[in-house]
Amino acid sequence: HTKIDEDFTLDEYKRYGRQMIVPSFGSRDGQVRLKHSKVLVIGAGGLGCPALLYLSAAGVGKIGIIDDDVVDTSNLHRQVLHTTDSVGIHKCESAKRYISRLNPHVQVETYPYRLTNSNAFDIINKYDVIMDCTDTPATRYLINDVSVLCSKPIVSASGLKTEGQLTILNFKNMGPCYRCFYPKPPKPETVTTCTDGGVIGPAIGLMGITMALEAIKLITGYYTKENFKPFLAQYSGYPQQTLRVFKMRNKQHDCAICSPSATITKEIITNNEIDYASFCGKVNTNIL
Amino acid sequence: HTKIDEDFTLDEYKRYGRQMIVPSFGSRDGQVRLKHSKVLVIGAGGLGCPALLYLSAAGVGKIGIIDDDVVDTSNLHRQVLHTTDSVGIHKCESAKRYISRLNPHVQVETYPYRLTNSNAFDIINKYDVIMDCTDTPATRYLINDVSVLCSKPIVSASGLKTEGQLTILNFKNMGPCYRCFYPKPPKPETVTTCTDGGVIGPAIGLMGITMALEAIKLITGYYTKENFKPFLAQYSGYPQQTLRVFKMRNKQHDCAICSPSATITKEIITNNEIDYASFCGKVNTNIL
Amino acid sequence: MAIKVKVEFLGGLDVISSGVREHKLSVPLEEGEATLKDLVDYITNTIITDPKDIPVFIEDDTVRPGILVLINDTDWELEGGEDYVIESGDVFTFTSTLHGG
Amino acid sequence: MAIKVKVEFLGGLDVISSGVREHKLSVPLEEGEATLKDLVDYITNTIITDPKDIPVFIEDDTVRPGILVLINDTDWELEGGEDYVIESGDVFTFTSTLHGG
Ligand SMILES: [Zn+2]
Ligand SMILES: [Zn+2]
Repeated sequence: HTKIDEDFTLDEYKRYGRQMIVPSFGSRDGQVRLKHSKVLVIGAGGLGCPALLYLSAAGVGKIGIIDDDVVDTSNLHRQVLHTTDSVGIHKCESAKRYISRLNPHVQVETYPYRLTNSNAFDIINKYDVIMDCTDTPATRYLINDVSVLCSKPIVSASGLKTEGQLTILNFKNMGPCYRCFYPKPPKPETVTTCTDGGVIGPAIGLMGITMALEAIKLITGYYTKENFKPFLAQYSGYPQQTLRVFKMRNKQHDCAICSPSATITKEIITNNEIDYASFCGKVNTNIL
Repeated sequence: HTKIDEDFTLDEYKRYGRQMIVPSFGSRDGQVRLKHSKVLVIGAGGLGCPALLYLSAAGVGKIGIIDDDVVDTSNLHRQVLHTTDSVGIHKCESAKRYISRLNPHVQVETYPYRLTNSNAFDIINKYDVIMDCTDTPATRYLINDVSVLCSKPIVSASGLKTEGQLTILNFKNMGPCYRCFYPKPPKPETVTTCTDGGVIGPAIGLMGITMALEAIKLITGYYTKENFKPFLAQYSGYPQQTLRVFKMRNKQHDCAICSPSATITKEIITNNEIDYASFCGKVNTNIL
Repeated sequence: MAIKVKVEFLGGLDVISSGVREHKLSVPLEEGEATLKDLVDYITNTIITDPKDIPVFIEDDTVRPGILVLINDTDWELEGGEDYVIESGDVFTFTSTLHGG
Repeated sequence: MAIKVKVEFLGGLDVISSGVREHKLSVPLEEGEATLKDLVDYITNTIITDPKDIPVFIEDDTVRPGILVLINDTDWELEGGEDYVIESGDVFTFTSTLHGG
């Protein structure tokens, strides 16, 4: 792969040509930004697989994948980067294998362990855009707090059964964060995972792809301080497929993590003075 | 893979468990219908790759893939079933390789040649649902006419740059067809392909996934004569991602192919009395 | 005198109204005075099929945290929350926050 | 006297109005009489920036085949086509049919 200019090889021009000629992509400059960008995908499951697929195809320079889980047969209807022969292998490893075959220009770093209070800062600090592809409130609050403190934007999505939600949090440290939207954690009994409530593959797959496009828009500089508006996109697969944009609140002046009167600090997190699992509460089994 | 009942192996119950528990999927009966269904995907490109990925993951019994093209580097940013090592190989063959690794329960038939007036009836007649993942008006009119005459529903989508459209045509022979929507072919100068106009990977990828979900809804019997309403879903990736549903006209009483006063017959097509390429017109170069 | 509004339950919240997502309501309240708080009470008493489901919708006498409330596709935080004065033709969307991934 | 309507160009059709997709218009026509045909003429004369682009929008004195016309998200075929009488608050969407795949 010999470079034909200071940025790209001939293969890369051929590979990315079709997207470079799309006006809103930002042409060659957009591709250069993608090549120099580092994206961390937290969770290589129903959201992470399609997001990883399209981000690596688009030419993101470096992708980090963090997931402590191994591939299970019950994932395969929606976690389409994993194949039957990768059952039992770490998801981030399985994802890396396909990505390297799809696009050798992408550098992949795998973290086959859980994101925790102690390792989150070091890992998140190494990336420009954080993709929250996890499936519990506890991880979402942890990712939010650390990303805010590290001044990193978050592309966050979720899905269940036939529906999904998408947003961008902590945009250039001026947009609202997860705690601005959800100051109080939900009661655990009201929280359903894809494992318990079920999910249809294309519905969660579609959300993963919308995440990839939002990441591309962030990296190519499409969103600016002037044109960015806080939003939540709500997808429904039934009765008819729709994706609607809700106009959302701005950064909240009393937010516990991202406002001037924030009370949560890096030390509080790294010293484990905040335990996100108990913050979100255990399911109170005697109510069930 | 020994079956544990008349329909499924233990592996299949594990594999499809998460979607089977989603109410609108139709539980076990929905899965049985998918297993017995045959879906023809015409075009293994920007739309076909994601559609094939999620249909095979969902457990469609038999998938046909028709595409005369070979994989080219310029496809790889959006045709994510093809990898760098499959450049130069037939797209339908490259797609089959991944599908077999993803889901061994799916039978894949490849047709590495163009759909034509003479071969279209034989191929289309073997399938229950036709997925139009092609990229020119000529192929879309051919697929439409043959599918109507074979009484097959069509899941049809298209995309360019950052936008996309999706619809279901010839639903149970009562819904509108492509000619009902577009009685007159567009002027060739007004038609742009992804190759010329460019396309962003996730935008066309998202349309391919919406096609997979519509096919699942068709196969699992979610749509009925009572609840089906003709529609066109319009997707935009910029400025914000939206998918809007437009209420569309019904079957047109004067349609050339699907109305009682239709003039196009199977013989006219198979005898090549209608040439879809010239019907859609060549680009009149002296205007350009 | 009734105010015609549309109410939607998304994100699985339609479980509280037997799976019906969209409700076109004719609310017997005084336009110009009735607030979103009044509408929430009205919904709780009329649309929620099974009283057992009320806690899914209401907690501490207001909409349960974890449910986003939109007025004409806009976060109610931007429209005065419960004090918003409802108008004929308004669309009120209640959507459960999803966490799965 | 003017009729306030919204006009949208999708599917790349915004090329005829320098990339602007949404236009909030105050159309100087008689409400109750003005039809969609009148609105199309008005658009052709006011919003299309470059006369060279008119054939992208108009052919044989009507909207070019290959462009779908929606009135409040509904196919104009279902609303009387060009004879539809426009009302304040209406949304008119013109979208080019896409063929790429
Ligand atoms: Zn905040
Ligand atoms: Zn027809």
